[in-house]
Amino acid sequence: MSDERPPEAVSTQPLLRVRHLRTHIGTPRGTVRAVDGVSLEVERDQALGVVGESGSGKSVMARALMGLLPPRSASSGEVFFQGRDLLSLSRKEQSEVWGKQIAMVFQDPGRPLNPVVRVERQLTEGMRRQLGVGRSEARGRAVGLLREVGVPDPERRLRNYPHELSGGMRQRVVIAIALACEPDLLIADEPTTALDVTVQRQILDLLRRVQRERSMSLILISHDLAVVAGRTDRVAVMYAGRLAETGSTREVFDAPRHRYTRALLAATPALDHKRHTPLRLIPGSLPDPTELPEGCRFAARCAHAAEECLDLDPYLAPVGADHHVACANPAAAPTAPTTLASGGDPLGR
Amino acid sequence: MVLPVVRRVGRSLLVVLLVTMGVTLLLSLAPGSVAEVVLGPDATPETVGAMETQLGLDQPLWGQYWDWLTAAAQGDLGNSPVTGQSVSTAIVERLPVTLQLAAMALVLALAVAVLLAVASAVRPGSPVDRLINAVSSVFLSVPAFIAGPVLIYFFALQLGWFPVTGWSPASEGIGANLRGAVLPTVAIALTEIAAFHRLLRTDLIGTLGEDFVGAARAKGVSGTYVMFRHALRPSSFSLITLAGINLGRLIGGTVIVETLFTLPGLGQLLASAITSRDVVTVQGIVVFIAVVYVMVNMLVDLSYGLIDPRVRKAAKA
Amino acid sequence: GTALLLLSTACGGAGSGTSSGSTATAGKPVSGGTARVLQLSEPRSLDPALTGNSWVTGGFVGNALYGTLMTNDTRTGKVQFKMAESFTTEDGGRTFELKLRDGLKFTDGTPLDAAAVKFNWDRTKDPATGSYTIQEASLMASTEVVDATTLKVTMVQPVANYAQAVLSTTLNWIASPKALKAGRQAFDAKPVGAGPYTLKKWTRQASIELAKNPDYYDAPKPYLDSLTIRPALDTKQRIDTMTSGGADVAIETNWKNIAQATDTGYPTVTAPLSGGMYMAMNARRAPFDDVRARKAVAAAFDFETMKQSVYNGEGKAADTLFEKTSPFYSDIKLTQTNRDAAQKLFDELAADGKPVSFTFKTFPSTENRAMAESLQTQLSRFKNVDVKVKVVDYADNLALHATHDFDMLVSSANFIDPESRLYSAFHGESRANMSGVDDEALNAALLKGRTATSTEERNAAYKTVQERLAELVPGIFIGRSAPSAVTGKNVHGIVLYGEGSLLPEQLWIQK
Amino acid sequence: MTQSDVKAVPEAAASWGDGAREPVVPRVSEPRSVLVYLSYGWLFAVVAVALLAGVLPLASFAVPVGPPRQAPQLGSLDLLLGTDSQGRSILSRCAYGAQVSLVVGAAAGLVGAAIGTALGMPAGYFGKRADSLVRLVADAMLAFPPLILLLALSSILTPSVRTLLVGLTLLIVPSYIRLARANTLAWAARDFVLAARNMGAGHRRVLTREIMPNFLPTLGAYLPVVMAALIVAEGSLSFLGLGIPPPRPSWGGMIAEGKDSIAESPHMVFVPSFVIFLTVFALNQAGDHLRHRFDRTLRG
Amino acid sequence: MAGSGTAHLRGDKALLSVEDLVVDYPGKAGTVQAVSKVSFDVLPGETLGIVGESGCGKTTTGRAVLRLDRVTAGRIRFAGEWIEQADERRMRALRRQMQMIFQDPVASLNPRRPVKDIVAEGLAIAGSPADERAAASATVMSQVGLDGERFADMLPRQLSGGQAQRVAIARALAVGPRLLICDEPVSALDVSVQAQILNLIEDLKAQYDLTVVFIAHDLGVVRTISDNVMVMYLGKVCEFGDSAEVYANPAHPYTRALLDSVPLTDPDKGFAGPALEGDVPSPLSPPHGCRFRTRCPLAQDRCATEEPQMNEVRPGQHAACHFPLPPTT
Ligand SMILES: Nc1ncnc2c1ncn2[C@@H]1O[C@H](COP(=O)(O)OP(=O)(O)OP(=O)(O)O)[C@@H](O)[C@H]1O
Ligand SMILES: Nc1ncnc2c1ncn2[C@@H]1O[C@H](COP(=O)(O)OP(=O)(O)OP(=O)(O)O)[C@@H](O)[C@H]1O
Ligand SMILES: [Mg+2]
Ligand SMILES: [Mg+2]
Repeated sequence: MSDERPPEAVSTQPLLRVRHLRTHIGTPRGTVRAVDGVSLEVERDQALGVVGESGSGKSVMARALMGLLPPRSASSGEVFFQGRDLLSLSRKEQSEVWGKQIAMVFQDPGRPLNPVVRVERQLTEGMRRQLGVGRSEARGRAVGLLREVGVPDPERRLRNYPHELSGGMRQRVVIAIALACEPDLLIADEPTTALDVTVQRQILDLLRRVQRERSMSLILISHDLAVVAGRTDRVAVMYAGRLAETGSTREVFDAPRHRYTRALLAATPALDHKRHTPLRLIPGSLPDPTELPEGCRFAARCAHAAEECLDLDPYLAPVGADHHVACANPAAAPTAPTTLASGGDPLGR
Repeated sequence: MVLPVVRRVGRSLLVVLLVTMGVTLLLSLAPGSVAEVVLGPDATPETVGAMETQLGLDQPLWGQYWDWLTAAAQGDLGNSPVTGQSVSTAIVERLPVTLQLAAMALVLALAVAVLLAVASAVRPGSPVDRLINAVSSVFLSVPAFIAGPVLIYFFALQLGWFPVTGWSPASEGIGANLRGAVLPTVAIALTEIAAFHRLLRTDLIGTLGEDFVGAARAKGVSGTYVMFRHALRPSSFSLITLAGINLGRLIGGTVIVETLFTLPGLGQLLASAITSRDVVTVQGIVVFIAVVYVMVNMLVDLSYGLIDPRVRKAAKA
Repeated sequence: GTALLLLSTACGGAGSGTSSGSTATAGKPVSGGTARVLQLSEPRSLDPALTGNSWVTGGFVGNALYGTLMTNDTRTGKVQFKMAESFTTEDGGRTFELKLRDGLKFTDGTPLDAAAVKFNWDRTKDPATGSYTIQEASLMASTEVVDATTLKVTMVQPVANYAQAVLSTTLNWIASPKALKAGRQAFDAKPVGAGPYTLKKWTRQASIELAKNPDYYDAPKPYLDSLTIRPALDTKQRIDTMTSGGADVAIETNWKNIAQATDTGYPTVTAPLSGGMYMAMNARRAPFDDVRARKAVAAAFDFETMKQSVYNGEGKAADTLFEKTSPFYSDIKLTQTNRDAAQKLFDELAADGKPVSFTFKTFPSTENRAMAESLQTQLSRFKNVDVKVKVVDYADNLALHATHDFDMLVSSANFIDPESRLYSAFHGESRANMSGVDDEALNAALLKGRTATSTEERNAAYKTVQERLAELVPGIFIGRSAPSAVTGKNVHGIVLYGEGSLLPEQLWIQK
Repeated sequence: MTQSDVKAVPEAAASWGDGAREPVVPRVSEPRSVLVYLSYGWLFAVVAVALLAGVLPLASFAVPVGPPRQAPQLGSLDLLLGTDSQGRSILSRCAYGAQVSLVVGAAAGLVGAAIGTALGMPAGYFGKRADSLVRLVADAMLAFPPLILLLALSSILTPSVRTLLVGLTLLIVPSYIRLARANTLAWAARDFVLAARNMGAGHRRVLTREIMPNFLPTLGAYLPVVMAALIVAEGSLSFLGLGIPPPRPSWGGMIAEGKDSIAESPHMVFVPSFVIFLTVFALNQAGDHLRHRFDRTLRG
Repeated sequence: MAGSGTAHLRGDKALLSVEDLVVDYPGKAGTVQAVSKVSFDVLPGETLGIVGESGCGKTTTGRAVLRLDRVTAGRIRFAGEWIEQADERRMRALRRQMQMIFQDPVASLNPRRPVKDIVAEGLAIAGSPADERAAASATVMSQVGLDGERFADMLPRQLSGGQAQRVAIARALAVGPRLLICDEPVSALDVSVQAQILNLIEDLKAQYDLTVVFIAHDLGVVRTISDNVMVMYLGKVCEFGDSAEVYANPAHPYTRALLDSVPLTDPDKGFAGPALEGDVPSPLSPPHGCRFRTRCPLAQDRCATEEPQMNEVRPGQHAACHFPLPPTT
């Protein structure tokens, strides 16, 4: 399809271009269509947020990008990273990409760290294997990395085992490991879900900072819209294996057009929510990923679903300069852009 | 810091005490007495009685046990009335054989089991895995007393690589010693391989599903590296526990192989002591085995700390 | 030894015997070399009083350490003198005079004289010593040193052929009194005798290493420089070790192994023992207190079948008490298979309210179990008879000697000369009489055989014994024992005496 | 980087890529299913044969049907698998041997599991003293050389199926204590146990109704492996001469009987060995299969 | 912060009143004082929110109140009865009046029992007859919005997180409790389901006349549901007061820091205030004096030497701080 592309687009070729990515997982109950036709792009230096309910396929997508898939699963489509199709790489070529070009921070802190291996080795083994740096140099770099992610007393920490670190420290180490081989793209899959608010705050600040300082691209995945809101340039809202809405963060939060995005925002309890007043709900739950409905996948839960929504599967269509929505009947753009983005200042400042 | 160690040692002593008491009780219930064995079939009841008095067998059971215990506590395990040998000497004489056998079998079993388990766990359910599982089932269903003769038939009689029976101590040349030890070692190791493989395979598959394994792979390091440097160690808890228990059990539990290959080990000594009602010898060996067992288990507990810096609670076992 | 339990042959018990058989020697013996010898078991001690002098208990070690006073020819039973010059009686076995060679010395330098013999024999007789030879030793009332080389022995009752008892038991071995007095542990570490070999090292249950005694009286014997003796408990592994070249000599007793060795071309020497193993039936209690029950089981039993199942078709029947080679041989069949008669008897007993139902107590060894099972299987074809098999271990079995709490048991009576084993096995007053038959005629005949001096008288007496045994059926003879030595093709000088005891000093290896 | 030159969606946004290749997911079959069914089939057959041995047209296990050590041959059912050293039918002995081997395996396994659970569960649940005590007992049992136990037991009691059961049960009790204790510890820490306590449930109810049902399947899945080990162990005892008294056959005993004839009459060893192997293999397959199903329950 | 004191207690009218509660966990490395002299009370019909970072002792407090966990020291009064010493028998009866909902909905349901058994469990333990149980459980099932017929025979693993939490709530309601302690009932659920459960608890509270203690680490969640909030740090109470007041004018620097760390759904702002530095200190050796001083931007020397007590900073708002923040408005 590259021939269809206007010639000037070639010069601005994105760092990552995903086209029609599908990742299906075989289970005894049937094939789970966890990712089912996702197309997106990430430019250099850009932070993309991916949000969606639990089970919407965010993690599977992130892993599919790296080729780290569960057994009995398969992907199709294209994942072009710096001009190479990652899906068609051999195992060996894949592992050259891992760490060096794309690095990943997994959901849940601590679990990605091997409990029985010292921080030093976990930090340096990638460098030594991928970049071929020597032992002492790797150590030096490790100290630098820990310092960069804000770990105090890095020399001592290198000798620690993961359990000797607090949750926040562990997540910093995990990020340092991801940064070790100076990747061009960092995928952070719910990096703060299990952390306390205060620590979450620290980690989110850190991610944004290193992304900017290193001129790196970032995919930040979260089910919490607020986490993504202030830290990304663009947002993709996922629903049942597909993108429901995508666009610049500002537009999506200020003027969400997809009913699902709106509902999600409304259901988020805010600090200034009035006491004892019911929250707005999204009725029902995600469709069974083995038996996805015809038509719009959100139709069954959508208050504005029309007859046609049940048959017609809407494609992502542009609704603004940088704003696409997959909805046959998108919400009108609000006149006052801040009404729905309810993250006001709790203290009224 | 001192207290847990003291408690641990105390517990171990209690275990040893319980075991020796159990043995005394058990053997006292068995018919026949060592005096009859010593004096032979033609002995008269009078001479048997006289000898029993001399050996203190006419005392009440707890009295005998107490005498034995107080002497044992001072390091005197007594002399066997049957062989006249001091029990400690007898144990020390047999120990190298049994220890070498048990250790070699364990090392062999662990080495093979680790390789098999790794090969299995890489792709659970694959043909390789299924083949290995079948082989492991064969090993499980082949008792030592059948593995022994089969091994002898092929490797000693047909191929002539190893001697059929006999043991030459390591002091008389490592080569001959190892040659003699190979077949018995293999005969013992087969079952252990199967047990270890099953255990480690399950644990490895579990560990390979952990996030940190995926994370390690995502760093771009090779699969082999991940398997051996990341997955193996945290998967080896149950394996080490079982290996510890089995090492304890192999000391004194290899009687079948010792008989088949005519090896002068503890197992044979124990078996013959039991059948000749040589309680003194049995007690001595049992104490020894129990002490080895609790010590190995303490080492196993210590090794948890080595494997996992979090030093899991021993309670988890 | 204690290891006996895992081993095939049944009852301990002392034997008596007659003379030796030897291989056709190939050329002149050469000196030097080491022989690796496999035994069936290991002695529990090296103290001569505490071991046994038969193939089962490892007579070989005793012969090596202590030499022999005398030996016999396994065919004719004729006594040959070694360290003893003579052992004579003038009064029909009431007293004996033992004359020793001059200048015999133990390896610790003390003399092997009449006093030393007296010390050893008195010691064996002392119940406190716990010797398995006590029965034979107790036939002596007293011993008296006449001079340095002469010992006078007074018997409790006349035993004309006491020499046979002496040579086939541990009385044949004299150890240094000085060394014996040092205590058992010290003695086991450094046994002192005047035999052809001295102990170099004993690793229990592994090996006994012996070195040539340079001062042995009968130079240039022994021919071999050293011997390594190993016990090989497992029947199968014993022959496999031998045939795979893992040993030079194997003491063997299993008919199947002997056949296998012979088939593969290994020279084998077997002492033609009379008697054999028998299944003793306890006549003290039901069902075998009724002679009909004993006869019925005997008639139902077929040796050929048992031979097939236990020894793979090898073996030698013991249908007569004595071997054909024995001077006491006569063609009196002890038992004969007669299935119809057996069934009739079983039915008859059942009708009398005395059904033949009994328990066969057997050792845990494969061979013994197979024997018991074979009988059980054979009897399974008959009606009104029921056999249970119970495996008892060694100590348990010994206890039965005192308690007699059994119906059937495997025992043995092996001998070359019937003195003294036959008497102890079947005399009503003998403790070793397992079946407990106490028949006046039998007792009288046994006594007669013991005390009689002329061959004719003994012959007549033992003829009566055979008739009575055939009539009384105290046990069913399973087959002859086969004390044998299997040797490598280059091993020569195999001489057995007594109850299958192998002489070490004659062995030599062709280089 | 300005917001405007970043494209949200590639130009292909107007489709989900339906025309493109669908990923081909490897078929999820139960890979072992055939083997598992065969295994269950074999186990069923063995149990059936054991139960019906008396009814089947087989010769008695105690009576010779031909000359000893006949090789397997077609023609006569009794000689199908050959004869043993006493000329008895190996087929018949295998069939009757199944009774002993299965009873020993199943009964010792079950009783051991029951005792082990009864001791291990309170130990894990109540902790402290009870735990110390039970662990002490388990440790002592494990430190007790099994050989002594079995040899001594068979000296004290008449060797019989019952004696065997007592001995083998004692041998496996400590493993079950450990297993039950570890499982109880794990399950007792779950919130639903607290929830039950909070409903007013007493300890007994919590133990029997909440905790036990959850680890019984684990124990159950372990059972086939234990049974397999027990069947083999019974054979080792026969080798030491401590098996059940003849003429009753057991598979292990049959192997022990034949082991000296391995070179001349290999069928005497290999037939029962093969039967044990198939059974052990089938038990293991069944165990794995059961555990697998159980695990899935947990995973949800 | 990290203060003790009972100044904020409201006396006898409270349904539940906890005074100076202490829970120790002795361990190999030393003793963790998970809850250290915590006092609070809940008036009938009120909802008290408890918030704080992980490990601050929220769960331990909840469990201690129900005597499901050890109580090292302190007094607990429920409906006028001092229950910290009540025997097991009495507790069994009392517990039915005080029910708990757990954090992980699926883990709090026995995976081997069908939904209908789980819901009726409390009644079965109390020994009520089968038909009564069936009727009661059908009622509560419909109350929590589950179709009783459809779910009756399902196993917990067949339920989604939200459904499982509803079952857990139904189980608690079935025994007719007066007090409901919810230990982070929605932390494991995602936004849409979380909203459903929160609304449900609000509904049921009105219907069943419940008093609720609602534990959470998410300030937003607590805000919507609670009348009063209590903020905890390292086993101590920091602040207690009317939720509207506390959110609008936090008096304790820690409360303030928590509020500032909540991410906003506003792409421009990110956070409301500056970040709190550092990590929670080890509970094995908590800082002396005020436990929050190591991270407090306003800490002074006095904070290290003197432990602050709860005192009223504004009407209806108590804080344990030597230097409470002034109201912002
Ligand atoms: N290994 C697997 N086997 C089978 N199904 C899977 C597997 N991993 C994920 N799925 C299914 O794929 C779908 C997407 O899962 P995914 O983990 O990507 O969701 P998510 O958006 O990351 O949710 P969460 O917020 O809970 O992390 C879900 O329906 C899930 O059940
Ligand atoms: N059973 C226990 N044994 C030892 N320490 C415990 C135990 N339970 C809790 N703790 C410790 O007590 C402290 C308080 O734990 P608690 O679970 O009450 O915290 P929490 O506020 O509920 O945290 P979270 O938000 O993570 O649930 C922690 O330091 C914890 O490590
Ligand atoms: Mg995810
Ligand atoms: Mg908690």
